[in-house]
Amino acid sequence: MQYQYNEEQSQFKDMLRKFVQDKYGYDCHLALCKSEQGYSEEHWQQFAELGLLGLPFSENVGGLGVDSGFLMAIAEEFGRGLVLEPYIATVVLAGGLLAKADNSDLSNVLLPKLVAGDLKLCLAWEERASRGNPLDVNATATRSHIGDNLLINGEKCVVLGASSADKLIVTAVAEDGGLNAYLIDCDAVGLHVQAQTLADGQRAGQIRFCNVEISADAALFSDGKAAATLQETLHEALLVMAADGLGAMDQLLALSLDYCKTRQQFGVPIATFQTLQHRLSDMMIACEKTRSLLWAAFQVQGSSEFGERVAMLKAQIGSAGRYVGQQAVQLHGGIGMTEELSVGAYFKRLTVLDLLCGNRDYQLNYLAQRQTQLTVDAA
Amino acid sequence: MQYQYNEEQSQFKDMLRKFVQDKYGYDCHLALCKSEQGYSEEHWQQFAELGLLGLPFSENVGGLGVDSGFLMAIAEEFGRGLVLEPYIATVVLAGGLLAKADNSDLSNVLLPKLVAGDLKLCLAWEERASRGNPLDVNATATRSHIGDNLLINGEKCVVLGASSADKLIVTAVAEDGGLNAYLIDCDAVGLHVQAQTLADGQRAGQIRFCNVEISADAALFSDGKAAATLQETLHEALLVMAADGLGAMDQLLALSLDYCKTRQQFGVPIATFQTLQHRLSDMMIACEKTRSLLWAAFQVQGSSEFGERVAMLKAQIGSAGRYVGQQAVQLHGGIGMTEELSVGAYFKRLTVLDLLCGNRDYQLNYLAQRQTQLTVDAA
Amino acid sequence: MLIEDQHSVEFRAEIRAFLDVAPSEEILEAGRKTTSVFAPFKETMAWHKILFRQGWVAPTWPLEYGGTGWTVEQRYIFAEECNRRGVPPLLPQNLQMVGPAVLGFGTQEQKEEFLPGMLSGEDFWCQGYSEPGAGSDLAALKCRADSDGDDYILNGSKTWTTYGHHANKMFALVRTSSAGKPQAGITFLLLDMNFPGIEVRPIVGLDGCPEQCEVFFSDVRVPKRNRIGEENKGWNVAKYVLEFERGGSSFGAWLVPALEKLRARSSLALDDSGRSVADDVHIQRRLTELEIDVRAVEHTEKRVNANLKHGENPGPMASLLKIISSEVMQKFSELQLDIVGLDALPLQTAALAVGSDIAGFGEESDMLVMPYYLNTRAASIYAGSNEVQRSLLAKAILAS
Amino acid sequence: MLIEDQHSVEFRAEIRAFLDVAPSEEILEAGRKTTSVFAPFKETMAWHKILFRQGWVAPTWPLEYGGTGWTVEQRYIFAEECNRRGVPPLLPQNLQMVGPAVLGFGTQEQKEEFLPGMLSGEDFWCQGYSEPGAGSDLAALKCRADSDGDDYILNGSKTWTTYGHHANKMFALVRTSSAGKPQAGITFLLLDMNFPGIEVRPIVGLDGCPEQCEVFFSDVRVPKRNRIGEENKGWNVAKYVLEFERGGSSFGAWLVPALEKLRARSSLALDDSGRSVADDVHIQRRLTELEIDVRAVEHTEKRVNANLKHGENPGPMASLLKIISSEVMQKFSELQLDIVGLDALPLQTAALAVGSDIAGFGEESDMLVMPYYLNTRAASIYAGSNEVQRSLLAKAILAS
Repeated sequence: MQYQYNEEQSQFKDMLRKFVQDKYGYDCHLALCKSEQGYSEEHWQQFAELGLLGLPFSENVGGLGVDSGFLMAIAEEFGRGLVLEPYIATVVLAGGLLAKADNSDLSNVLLPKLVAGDLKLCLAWEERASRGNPLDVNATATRSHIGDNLLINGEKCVVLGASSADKLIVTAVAEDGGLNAYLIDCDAVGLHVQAQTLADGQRAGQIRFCNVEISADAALFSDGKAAATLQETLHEALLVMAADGLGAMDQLLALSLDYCKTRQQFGVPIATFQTLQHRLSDMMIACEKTRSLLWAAFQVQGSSEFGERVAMLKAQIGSAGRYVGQQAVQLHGGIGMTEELSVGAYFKRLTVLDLLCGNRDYQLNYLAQRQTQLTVDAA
Repeated sequence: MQYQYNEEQSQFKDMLRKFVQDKYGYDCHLALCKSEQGYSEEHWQQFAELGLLGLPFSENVGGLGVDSGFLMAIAEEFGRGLVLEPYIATVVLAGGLLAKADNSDLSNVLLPKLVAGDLKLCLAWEERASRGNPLDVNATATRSHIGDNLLINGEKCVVLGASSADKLIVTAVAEDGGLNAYLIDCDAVGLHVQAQTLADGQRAGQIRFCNVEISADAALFSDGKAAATLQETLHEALLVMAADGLGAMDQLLALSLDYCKTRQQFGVPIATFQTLQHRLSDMMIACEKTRSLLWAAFQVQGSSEFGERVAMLKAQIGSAGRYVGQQAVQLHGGIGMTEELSVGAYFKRLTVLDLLCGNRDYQLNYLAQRQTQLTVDAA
Repeated sequence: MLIEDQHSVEFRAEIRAFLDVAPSEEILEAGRKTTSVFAPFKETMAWHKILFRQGWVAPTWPLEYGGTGWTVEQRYIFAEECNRRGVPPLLPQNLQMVGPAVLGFGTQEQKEEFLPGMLSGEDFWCQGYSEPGAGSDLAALKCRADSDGDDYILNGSKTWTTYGHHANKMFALVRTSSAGKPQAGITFLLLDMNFPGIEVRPIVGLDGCPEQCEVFFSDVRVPKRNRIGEENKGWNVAKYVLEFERGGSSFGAWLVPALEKLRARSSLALDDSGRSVADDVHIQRRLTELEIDVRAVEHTEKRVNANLKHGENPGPMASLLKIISSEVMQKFSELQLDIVGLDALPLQTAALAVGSDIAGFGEESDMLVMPYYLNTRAASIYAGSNEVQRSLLAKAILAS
Repeated sequence: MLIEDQHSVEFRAEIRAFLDVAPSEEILEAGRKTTSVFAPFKETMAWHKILFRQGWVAPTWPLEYGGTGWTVEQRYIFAEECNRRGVPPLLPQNLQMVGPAVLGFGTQEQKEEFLPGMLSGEDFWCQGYSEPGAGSDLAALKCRADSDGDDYILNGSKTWTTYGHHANKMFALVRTSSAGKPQAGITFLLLDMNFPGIEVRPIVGLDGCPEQCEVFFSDVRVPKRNRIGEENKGWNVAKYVLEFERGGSSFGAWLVPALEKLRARSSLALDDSGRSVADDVHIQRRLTELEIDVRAVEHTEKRVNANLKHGENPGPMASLLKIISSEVMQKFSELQLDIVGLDALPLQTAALAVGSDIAGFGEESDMLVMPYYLNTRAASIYAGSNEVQRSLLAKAILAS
């Protein structure tokens, strides 16, 4: 059972840490937060050069075909470095679903571009009413008057990477009642993207589809396995997002330890106060429990237990990330409440992560329902 | 708005505290716990002499007809002194319901005896499946073959004071589907009481009714208001029980403060450790929040808000009592885990209180349902 | 409110009638767009002036200096009605911080010079207490005032000065001596923000807005007649101010209607099917648990207020109230975040400005949720961190 | 267990086959009636002896002294299967406390004299560490051993000696010098409980049962050849023992099946209508939350075990595991109490004795719930209180 990065993954991770440290100071993060685009195209091209954009994809589309451990390693370092580029949106979410699609005409054309850094995608799946459930979809794909064309209608919210994407994949209910996913150009008629800057600086978009007309071969799936594949893709993405969160948590703990050792109050470093010592211990415990559940989920990727362990992991990162974020701010006092230090930026990143892709509440309900299902199955 | 005992109540409370301190050492508590009967008949007679048994009842049955503030005062001191006599079972629960019954033939005969200390009662309402809800009753009262007689069938669990009671009041569903309550002699044929010693030393009983035959005039209610009156009686009892719990919590805090000031570890009193200081503060906060909710409930007794505030109070005493009890044991360390100190006895009293008469879960559900009802009513 | 006497009923009606008409649309917008304990400056000061003209601006002040003569219960009713109407809470600096200092320790001349402007809102006073190296540990402050004839010469800096960039006056604790205990050499001074040598630098908070400031002093000349109380005895003045407001808190008056609004928000339809977040029993449960905490704060506050009348000193209960109200506020902000969910994620600073014509995503009230959550983390830090309060509380109960 | 290799599958089958037949009814009853970390004495020692005969009693010991030579994973599998079968956990004193001390610091003679009895279960060793004034602060111990020729003369007392009233041997830390640092003058001694001058007094716990003891020494003569390690160096022996077991913990192997049983209990019908506690979504939610904590313990343990193999030292992770396992155990005991509800209230000490013919109320397993809840409060007190563990953890991470 693998419980830590293997040698190859570790080397890769160390390389990335150095890369992020070199390219990404907190100043750089702040500047990108406030920029029009919200990320750096130059960084994106460097990702392509480093091969980061092709990691999970097969070699025939220009990828490296390595396992999720490498994606976790990237995400940990991106979380630790407050990286803002839409990596997870493009590579893990949209790219991940595309790579599993039946429609190889699309994936064989698009993935090489994605890997080369010439194409950005996003995945529009979440709706206000879905509250984290990817299968609870109101958007529709109905037959248009013209040939086999389809009309997409509906609304998707907080679509990560929407403002930078060239094309998007949207989930919608087809006329037969089954879920499917469709590829659409972001400049299609009837498609309205309102760009959003999330609290942590990440860019997203609110997308409205008003009779967006697409051809039938824009459908990613043909045999009704869209739902399962979407679910699987999201589970993989959650694994990677959790690694991002863990990187942020680790860094918050490190910053807090440093601050407590140097900050003086009442004539002594605040690290000498027992209450704060125990708080730091609890922050470390929160990090370590999360790390254990991260590896526990990684181990069973591809098996029937994966969804359950990912849900546990996401619920854990929701509460642990909230705890570590809040306590890091508290330990830093007033200065932790400002833009002057990076502490607040990590806190906000963890806050956003908690609410994205099914918050703690959703994951706990998902787990309880699975348990009930197990009981029914057993009876 | 009354937020503390008034002068008369305070004097009464001081008198009781002295009485309990004189009569009830921890040794006495332990001895009674281990005795056959589980309480002292001599104490009971002293209660009668002090007028404690008649406090809430009207003067025409020999009572004093004073308000619940006096019952709260008694209970606080009984909680603080670990008193084991079945006061709440007899006076507040069974006596309280009897005093509100339609059947004045019964109450006029029985209450004077109760006040004089010559009669002990208990109220058998709780069933395993009811999980705290007094209106969720499986026991039945059906017509017998003989005259207007009734047959009682069913099972009641953890009936406080069952083993000391001369008569009991049982709640059961009548043939018309309505709830009623019936008075039964404890030595009736078909009635099986299995005496129980609860974890805190209190006595109770598991009662099985197998075709227990009673006459129709043993019914306490005639006009269908049994359910509301039962609910009201339980709410009043919960107010008093919460005061008992608060007395225990206050005493646990006092014991913990004393212990932390005197106990030495690592060469200093453990009260100098910041973590323990903050723990003590949190225990105090738990006590004070409970006290505020106690008075908030007391103020609205008799109004439509009473049930809601009592439910809040019981939920609060469930969690606060658990917290204070657990932390008091933790602060005392190993010795807190033994019979040698009274700390564990208070901890157990609070543990039992939490589970009796609707635990925290039940109260929170009750509150949520009331809220939903309010929303429906408003719409 | 259950069994309110006739006098209270009439008082409440009078307040309500006034509140129905007095605040402008902008003032109400500022009330809605309050994302921390400090409401938007301009509109809040406009409201301050309206209340001043009504004679209701300073319920806690002595009647002869512009107070209202209301009982503690009436003050609570006033606070309840203000919260229900949604007017912005007044900024506490003039009326609850510097005012009491001048009332308690000022000379007759100082009272005449400074109180009218505080009361009317002509002046806005900011606080100069904390320094980069002296937050929860105020006694460690270093900002120095050297005697020079009739003046002090001020050098150093202050931080966490709320709305320093809006203020025309400042009250500050400065070091006039380093002899004796750290608290002993501190003096309480009043400053004009336009004294030469003062520089203000706003600090951007987690929500992207400047609310706090750093204030730098280089050879700022302050007349000695601006000193409140004796030289080196400023600590006593600051302590007095802290105690002044004790027992008059009305945080529950804010929390109870806020919880009602949150319940209403949770019942909004998510889509055409009419589903709402309130259908989720776990959200219901958290609302119920929060309500118990809210009621505990409300009734603890009322209990302390009621018992104060009987001549008791709140003592450690002041620390207790600080802890439980800040923590319930934080719990509230978290539940609000979870209920609003994704709609809370975009940070919409521009749309949140009072009078902004920028349309935001979603409901206006949803835009407030994230800034409020972020800003509310400060509640356990400012005014004596909750760690400091817990230590004070422990000290008090261990001593008794 | 998901992707278990063939070797592990065969190993598991072998263990299971043995466990199917080896334990007697009484032993299994004792396993069921275990209400703390210490299982009923008599039956547990009987099981100890059966495992000894099988050669499996001491998986953590070196092969040449009676160990099994199993890998860490195999030990975990063994623990899992023992928990699933419900045999009582072995008492740790012989095998995990005194055994390692003798293995690590004993002379050849001492090993030959003492190890066989520990291993076989002929002897039961109790621990004499804590004293009334020295609990979490062991260095403060006062129980004195004065040199007298070939003997020490022992005076003082020990407390929290688990099953002292059942033991025929004791290992103790005693003070042989008061010079230098408090830890410096401590010596590790082996005693016979029938040495003249030893008196044992059982202490009644919250569940009404005696599990711990006080032990008093008056002029007890202990031969110096019973000393383990050097005089005044007993602290090193004790520390070595603490570290011995690190990284081999298998608490998750107990928790996972316990949680399964609790789920099953929550699904039992409450009445004829078939309703069960598990219908309550809030109970479901708590079970789910508990499972996450349980899995976090399980995988943290496995992670530490796996990484130990790679040559890492668990370091602060030992403290972390102590904290999270004791806290999840306490959380488990609370949820169990809330699920069983009223049926848990009667304390049925007599019915709980192994082999008792007293019928209790309700299901046997329900009777265990209250004693287990009460006894489990000790988990955050013993073996270094959780406060001490949190301080150790902080020290480690602040130093790094």
